[in-house]
Amino acid sequence: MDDARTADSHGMTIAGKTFRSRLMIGTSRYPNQQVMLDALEASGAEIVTVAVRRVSLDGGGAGLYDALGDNYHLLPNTAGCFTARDAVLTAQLAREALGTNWVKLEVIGDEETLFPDVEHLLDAADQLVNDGFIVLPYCNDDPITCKKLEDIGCAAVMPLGAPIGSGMGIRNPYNLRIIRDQCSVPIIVDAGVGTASDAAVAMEIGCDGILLNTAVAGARDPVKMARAMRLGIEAGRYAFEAGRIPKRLYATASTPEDGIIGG
Amino acid sequence: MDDARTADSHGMTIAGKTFRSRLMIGTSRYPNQQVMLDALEASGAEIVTVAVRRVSLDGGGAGLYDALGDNYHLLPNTAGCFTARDAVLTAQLAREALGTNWVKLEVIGDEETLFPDVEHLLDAADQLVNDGFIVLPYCNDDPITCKKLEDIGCAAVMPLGAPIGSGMGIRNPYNLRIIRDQCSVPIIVDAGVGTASDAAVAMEIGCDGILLNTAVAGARDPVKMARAMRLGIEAGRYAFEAGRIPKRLYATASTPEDGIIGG
Amino acid sequence: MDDARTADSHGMTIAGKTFRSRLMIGTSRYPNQQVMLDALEASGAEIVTVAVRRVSLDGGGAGLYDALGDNYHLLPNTAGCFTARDAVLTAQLAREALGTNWVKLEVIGDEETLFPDVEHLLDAADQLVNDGFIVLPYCNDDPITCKKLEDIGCAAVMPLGAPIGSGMGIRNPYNLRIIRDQCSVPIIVDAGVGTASDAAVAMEIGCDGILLNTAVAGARDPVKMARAMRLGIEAGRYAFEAGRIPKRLYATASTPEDGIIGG
Amino acid sequence: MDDARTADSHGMTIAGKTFRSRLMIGTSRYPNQQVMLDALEASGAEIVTVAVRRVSLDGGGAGLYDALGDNYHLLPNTAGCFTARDAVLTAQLAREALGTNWVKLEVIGDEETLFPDVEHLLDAADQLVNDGFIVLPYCNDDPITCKKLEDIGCAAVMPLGAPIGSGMGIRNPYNLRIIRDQCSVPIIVDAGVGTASDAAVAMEIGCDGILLNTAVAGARDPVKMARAMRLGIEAGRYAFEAGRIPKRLYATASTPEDGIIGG
Amino acid sequence: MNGSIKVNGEARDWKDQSMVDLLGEFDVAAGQSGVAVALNGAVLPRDDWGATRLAQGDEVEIVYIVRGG
Amino acid sequence: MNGSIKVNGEARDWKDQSMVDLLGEFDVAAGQSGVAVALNGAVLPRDDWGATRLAQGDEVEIVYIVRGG
Amino acid sequence: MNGSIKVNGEARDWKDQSMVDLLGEFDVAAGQSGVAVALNGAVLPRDDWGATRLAQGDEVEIVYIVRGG
Amino acid sequence: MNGSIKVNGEARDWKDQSMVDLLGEFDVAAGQSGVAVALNGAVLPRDDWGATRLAQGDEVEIVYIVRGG
Repeated sequence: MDDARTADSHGMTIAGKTFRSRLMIGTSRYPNQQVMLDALEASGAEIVTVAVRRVSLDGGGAGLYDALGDNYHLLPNTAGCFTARDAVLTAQLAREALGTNWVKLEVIGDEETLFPDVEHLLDAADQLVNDGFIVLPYCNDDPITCKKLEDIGCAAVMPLGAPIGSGMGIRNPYNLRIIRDQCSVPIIVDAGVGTASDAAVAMEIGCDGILLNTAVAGARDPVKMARAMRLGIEAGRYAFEAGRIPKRLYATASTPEDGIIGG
Repeated sequence: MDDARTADSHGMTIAGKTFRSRLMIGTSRYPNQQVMLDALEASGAEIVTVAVRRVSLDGGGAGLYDALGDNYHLLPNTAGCFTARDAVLTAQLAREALGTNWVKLEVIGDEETLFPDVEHLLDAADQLVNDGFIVLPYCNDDPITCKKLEDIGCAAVMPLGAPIGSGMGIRNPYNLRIIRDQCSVPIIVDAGVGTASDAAVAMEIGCDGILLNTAVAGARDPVKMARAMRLGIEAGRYAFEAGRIPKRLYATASTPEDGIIGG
Repeated sequence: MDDARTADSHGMTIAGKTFRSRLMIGTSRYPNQQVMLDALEASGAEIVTVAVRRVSLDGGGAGLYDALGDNYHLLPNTAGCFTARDAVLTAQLAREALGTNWVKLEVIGDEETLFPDVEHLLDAADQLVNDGFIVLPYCNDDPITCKKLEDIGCAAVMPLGAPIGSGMGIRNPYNLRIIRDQCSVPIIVDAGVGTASDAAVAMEIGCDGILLNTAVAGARDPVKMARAMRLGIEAGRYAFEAGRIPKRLYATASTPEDGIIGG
Repeated sequence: MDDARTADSHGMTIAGKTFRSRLMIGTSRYPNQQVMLDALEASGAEIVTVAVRRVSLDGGGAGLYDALGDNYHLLPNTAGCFTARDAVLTAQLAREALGTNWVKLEVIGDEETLFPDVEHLLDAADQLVNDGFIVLPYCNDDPITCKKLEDIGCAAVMPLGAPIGSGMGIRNPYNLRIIRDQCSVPIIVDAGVGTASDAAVAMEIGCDGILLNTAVAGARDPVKMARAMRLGIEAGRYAFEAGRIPKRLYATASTPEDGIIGG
Repeated sequence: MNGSIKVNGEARDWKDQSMVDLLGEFDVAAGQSGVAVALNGAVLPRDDWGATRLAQGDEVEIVYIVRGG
Repeated sequence: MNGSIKVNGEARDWKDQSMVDLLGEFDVAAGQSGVAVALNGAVLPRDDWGATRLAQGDEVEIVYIVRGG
Repeated sequence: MNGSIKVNGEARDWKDQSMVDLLGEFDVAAGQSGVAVALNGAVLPRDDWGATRLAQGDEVEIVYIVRGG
Repeated sequence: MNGSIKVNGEARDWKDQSMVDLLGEFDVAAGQSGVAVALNGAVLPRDDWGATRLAQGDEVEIVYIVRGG
């Protein structure tokens, strides 16, 4: 795919850093660690997300950092935080633990939908930007909220396509198109992607990247699905850059019609 | 992509012949011949479609055969035929001209929609199968018609996703799924694909391949769109083989929830 | 609703006969006969469909005719016929039994999908039209087939919205719109309607009527659903006649913006 | 329709007040005042929305109140306000002008999309509830925001189906269903409805009412579209109460299959 | 005289009966509406029921109206 | 006495008028329904219109009901 | 000898020519690939082009491969 | 000296230990990467772990990197 990749004139640039892959992938819920490592490699992703959790009294846990730290940009999230206060402290601990000032900011409003709490999200984003973080906020597909996050100084916006882990795809492509029109920072569709065509659709709208986890980790064959996602994102991006034909209700012949036998 | 391709356990096998690429692409309506040649190469297709037309008194026309004959399997179509009689003669002339007994059978019922005439199509398919042809019929997405074409002995069925050149994508995925359930010959979605995600959707339903032309030839950058289609088909096929996660209305956390700070 | 009905400038005219209601409703699969009678009345339908079956040795069966004959136009169908021959004889027996030359022509191609067999359907329609029948053919949403049925002399075409009893609604509104453009006989959407909005959608496309059964008979409250369907059809028809606003991606203020406080 | 209406066991109850009609309709952008009055009557609505604006130096403006005050519940909106401060003062002025403590609260975040500013909306709603208002907030389809508005004490939530005046219908029915599950106050779909089937769809999801304006005022025949909307809402509500059949990919025969001729 | 006829696809003794006799066995009255009869693949108008005697090997279809969609 | 007041965002001469006087200039009758007034950012109940004299620098909003969605 | 033949739907003088002669007029070489010929509604294999003489009233179709979808 | 501290939300005996001592009980080595510590709601940089002695009532959070989405 190298020829293809280089042919992608843009790449994905966030906070001045350029990545060849437009996919960010999570590390959770794989059948086992080897499948995870194989899937991450097949996905072509350079950025993988991790979480921070309290050390349990029975110790353990250094393993993940050692397994991934050398090969990937580890992007810590603040999953599970319901308040700006918890999210900010979690981000600061993650920065200390990983030595990175990048954070995937999640402030959840409800355990059933895992939709973000917009008020707390904006508050936390503001605090973290002022504290020197590169903030990548998981948000809903509300254009107003996305614009505010951009104005606060977030390095990208990460609207959901559908609830986390739902696999429902891009439920409202219209809002994503409006966000694309109104925001100049990169748009990463976070959550909702269930299969390769969902990822392609997001890219064809003009989004810059995709963050996913369950769709790959929960597939019957995670490694094959990881490859499918990588290809789907590349396909959608090329289609976006290539400029598709307009949609028509009626047909237009592809084969010229002069000189037909019996014609 | 070689590793990827070999990882595709199936490939596409029609009439006992296996092709690495699941894409068949047309040769019409490109800005110029060089763009066509570059797009065909970028598409990865091994089968390209051509038409047969009356020689015009001002001669010319041998060019296409020379340009493509050595590198691609040329699949002649019967585009523009409105009767079984014209389609059969056109197929026989194509066989003589190209020395191939494969034919993309088109019998059109209406110039505005270019939808097939099912009665004439079944008649022509029957005559050509009995005359020793490998018949690939362009048909509508009617499961009954597809099953009849299979029973007649067609080597594949090629239901339309939407009118030729409309770029409307897969208008009725439900019918394609029913056809997938009921037919055992390969299913090639012919017509309607407008962008890469359309191709991916068709493959995720379980179709075996895609035939397209206008979506690539008419794109602002045909070569880039050709690459997008190649990747979209591979992405959709891998996703189909990988076994996607089920769709849910509500969320399921990807990050485990124990040990959350303040939790 | 009388004011409303008379306000409907068109009504539904088939074979020169005008009906106030655009709904045709089936008589099968209701919890019991009283619920059926109440649902038929609530639906406002003037045409109800019935079938003809062999008299069983244990007699019975005169009941239905007595219960409905006086209040409704009984439209016999040829449900369950798989050949033109069976369908024609069934139609002729129905004509003798009911003294009507109207028939809902069904020639089924497959028991799983209950999709029509287009070849046999066209053959049977031709025979019955020549035998003096008013033929209302249940067909698929293929514009070519619908046009042929019109040319044969059918009094209407009745394309399916989705498989019989599936409740999937109008799966391919694009084809219905094309059929609307190309046919001048009334278009009755037969099969697929699952709820009131499905019926409204069909009418908004410009279809002339709806034929349904399972959606009402199988609802938790068939009488209430019958009323819902009646209203949904009227709503969709008025909306079609009223001329809807165009769709826009962006907003247009409904409230004028001059004189806003603080503005 | 009286029998029908009384058959609707619920009606729409907001803040302890019950309305027979589930439709709220705006008064803006009609061709002229008589068409507006005829459309309002045809719609069956009991609640109509109005705005408050600065008196222009050339006087005038008492007309509307006189024309509508006796026959409808006038619901003032805060359209055009971009801050909580302006919205609160506008609501207080409307209360003084109309002698009602009901308000349709709008706090806009962007002139192009007219999407709400969630932060300011929540702030204004809180102030107005504490000031004794019955607050009906126009909000986005974010379940978290809707729940917060309910917890603040709003008498209903009014999520948008699509941008105001876009006529795009219900873009994300999934979110509305989640809001339906999570909120116990009435849900009024405000904005986006373009035609009768859109209104029916919203009601079938289980929403309690619809607020619209442009779809009627901008139709080619506003009076007929007003009737269509009234019927569409009733149709959708009855369908919701009737309990629709489940959706199936395959068919189920409506006509019993025993006793078929030749069977 | 021992032959047979076929009624609605099932064999039955031939008793040199008239169509009206046969219909009576199915509780179908002469000229009853909502019912129709086919004799050897062709519709037999109700006015001809009385005058019609059945012959050995005749195939009869007796149908009536039932619920349908 | 040459000062000014602000009415609906626009400067106007201050003539020591009462609110009722000012409203009259806008064809608004005393206590007219469908109209409301704010004085310096707070609603002024219609019952107080008569008793209210305007002071230099006062900011007045006079609004009425119009069509809206 | 004044008759005519029909080539690709258009009348042409008959000159008692061979098929190869006729094809020459269309710049088609003997046995050229990518081209096919039908004589009176049936395909004429390229090997028979040389041996075939045209008769008055013959209908000939000469086709070649073009771009198609 | 019988007081207590709180570690990851759970009470624990206070033994006048250093942070490094405490971390040792969780198999966390001094300066180990992938781990972070908060003391009374503020991050404690790894360089300060050694010099930090715990006081009665201190609240400590010890976190590490785990799989996440």
